[in-house]
Amino acid sequence: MASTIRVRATSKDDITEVQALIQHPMDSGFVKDSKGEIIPPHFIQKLTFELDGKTVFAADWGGGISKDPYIKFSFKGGKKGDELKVSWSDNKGASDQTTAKIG
Amino acid sequence: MMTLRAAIRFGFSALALAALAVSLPALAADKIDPVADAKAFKKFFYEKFPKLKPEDFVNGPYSMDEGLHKQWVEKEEFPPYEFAVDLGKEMFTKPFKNGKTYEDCFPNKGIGIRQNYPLFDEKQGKVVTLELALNQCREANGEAPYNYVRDEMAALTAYMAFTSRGKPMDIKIPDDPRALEAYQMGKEYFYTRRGQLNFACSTCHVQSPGERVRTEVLAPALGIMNAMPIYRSEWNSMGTTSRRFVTCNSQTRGVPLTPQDDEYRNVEYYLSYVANGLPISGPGARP
Amino acid sequence: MSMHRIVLTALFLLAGTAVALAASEADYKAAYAAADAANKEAGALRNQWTTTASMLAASKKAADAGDFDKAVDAAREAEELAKASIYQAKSEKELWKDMEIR
Amino acid sequence: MTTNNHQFSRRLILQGAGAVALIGLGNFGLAPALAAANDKYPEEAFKAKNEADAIKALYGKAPEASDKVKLDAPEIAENGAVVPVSVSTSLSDVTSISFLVAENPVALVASYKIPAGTMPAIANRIKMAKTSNVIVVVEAGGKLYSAAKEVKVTVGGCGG
Repeated sequence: MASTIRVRATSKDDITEVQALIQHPMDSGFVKDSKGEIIPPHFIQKLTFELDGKTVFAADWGGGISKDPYIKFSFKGGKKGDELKVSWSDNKGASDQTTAKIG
Repeated sequence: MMTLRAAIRFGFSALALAALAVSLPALAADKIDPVADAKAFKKFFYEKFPKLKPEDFVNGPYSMDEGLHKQWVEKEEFPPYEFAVDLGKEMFTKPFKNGKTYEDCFPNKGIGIRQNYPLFDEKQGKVVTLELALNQCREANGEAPYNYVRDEMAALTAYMAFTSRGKPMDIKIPDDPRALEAYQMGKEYFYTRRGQLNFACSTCHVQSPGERVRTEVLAPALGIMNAMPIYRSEWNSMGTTSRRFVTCNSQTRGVPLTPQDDEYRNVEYYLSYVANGLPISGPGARP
Repeated sequence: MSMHRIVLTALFLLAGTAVALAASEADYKAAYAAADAANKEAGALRNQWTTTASMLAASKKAADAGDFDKAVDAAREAEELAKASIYQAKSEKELWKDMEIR
Repeated sequence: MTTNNHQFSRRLILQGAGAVALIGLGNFGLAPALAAANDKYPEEAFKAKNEADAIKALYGKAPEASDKVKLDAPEIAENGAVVPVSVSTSLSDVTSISFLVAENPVALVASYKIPAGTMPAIANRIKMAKTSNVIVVVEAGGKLYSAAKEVKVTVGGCGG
């Protein structure tokens, strides 16, 4: 199965810009389905980005983040070819992880 | 291109003359002239929105409203339809049970051909849209057809549109009276008011593009097909051309027809033809 | 006016209204059939309205609950909506041309 | 979008590279990535109904408004389900940034940790139930700073 995580990381002038898109329903627990029943909460709670074992970015998310969440940030360091590790876990205990080469 | 259009016009003039000879009171207004239609259609929109470049129209409401445009640019940084494009690409080359793939059903293996759809298939005697062609491909290879309004169909068309990005829409009307009739029926459908709200497609997408109806900024009819399929924030998912037509009908309190009925295929034919020359921008993202 | 006559008149009035209001299952069936036929005609013209369908459903629901007055009212409204959609479809056969960009 | 065709294709290729790099996953467990002492998910803050309670649950104090916090959000959201919101700040020693929507059923949307070396600038997409203030709180040098902007929502993204 294809990864749920898409990452674009590019390095320029010692700054690495990271963008990620994750496939996830991000159900808040406040939305009803077509039958009028509440769709139970199902959302990513933790998202981390690591380079060489060091966390460069960490998110705590609630159900208020949009479906298929998007995030963009930058950090100092990181060279072309370095591997960025990305992982998430949700409130139901599911998780996914991937690595992306910095371009 | 020019010669083709000239040929259409020529073929048609001959046909119209023949019609005149048979029924004397045929009015000039009743003559079917796609070339003149497309010219008038574009002129109307270019004059209504003098600041827009022709290629802006294919980005719909995002070209009409500055605040929306900014949100769109931000979304396009990592567009919500990207998962659909990836899925479509994967599906496109994955063999059916008989070992064949979608590639075997299309010219150039299906790459960069979206701008030629819908086309008038003279063998079938009807307009064939990309969605219909995909399901015909499935059925010819012993696979069950997909639901027309979402998911797999949206992913396949998203991928095919993606491979055609930037290519000018290139819809042909062959010298066949049935093709002209289909075009004309599509035009009639587009301008016909229906549903309890008494709205035609044109009520929203010709008379009021750029304005808000309730909460939505309406897209211009010109180039509206070039962006299909679309990821709509309102739907929280991808939708096909079929889905767009069906929801338009229900919003005017009309009972939608069945996806890919004659009327829907014909109106897609008409709307795509009058947008000839404008680039394919699909898959698109829409509010 | 004697008491006797007043009572009689009142009884007559009551009976009159009762007759006018109480629709039977047969009334409902007739009204529903008429509405359904009109809606089918609109369907042949490819122009049904969602509101007609809702009224037909409401009529059936009321009838199933034994409320034939309500069922007949809804069926008549459905028929009116269906007829309006037929009128719309027929008149638009020519009227659409006024909308065309030329 | 028609203008950056090349760029988009290149991006797709980049993802391909990311997928190939998956092979090196063996020694990458999920738990160590989340193990740092201060990495506990702030359950309580994500239960708070209003922004003040959420901020208190998260930080134990209240922020002061600062024009050094630049919040970028649309005047009118195209749809409450997807509202692009971003923040940047000229404050130094930023350690965390949080986004809140006052009128959402749960006010806190996201809280980000900013390790040393990471820029205090984030873009994300959030849901908004209705027209509301979007509030961003920046923790810098142990102090809290905030900025807010009203975003009009005509189509809600939280159950409407």
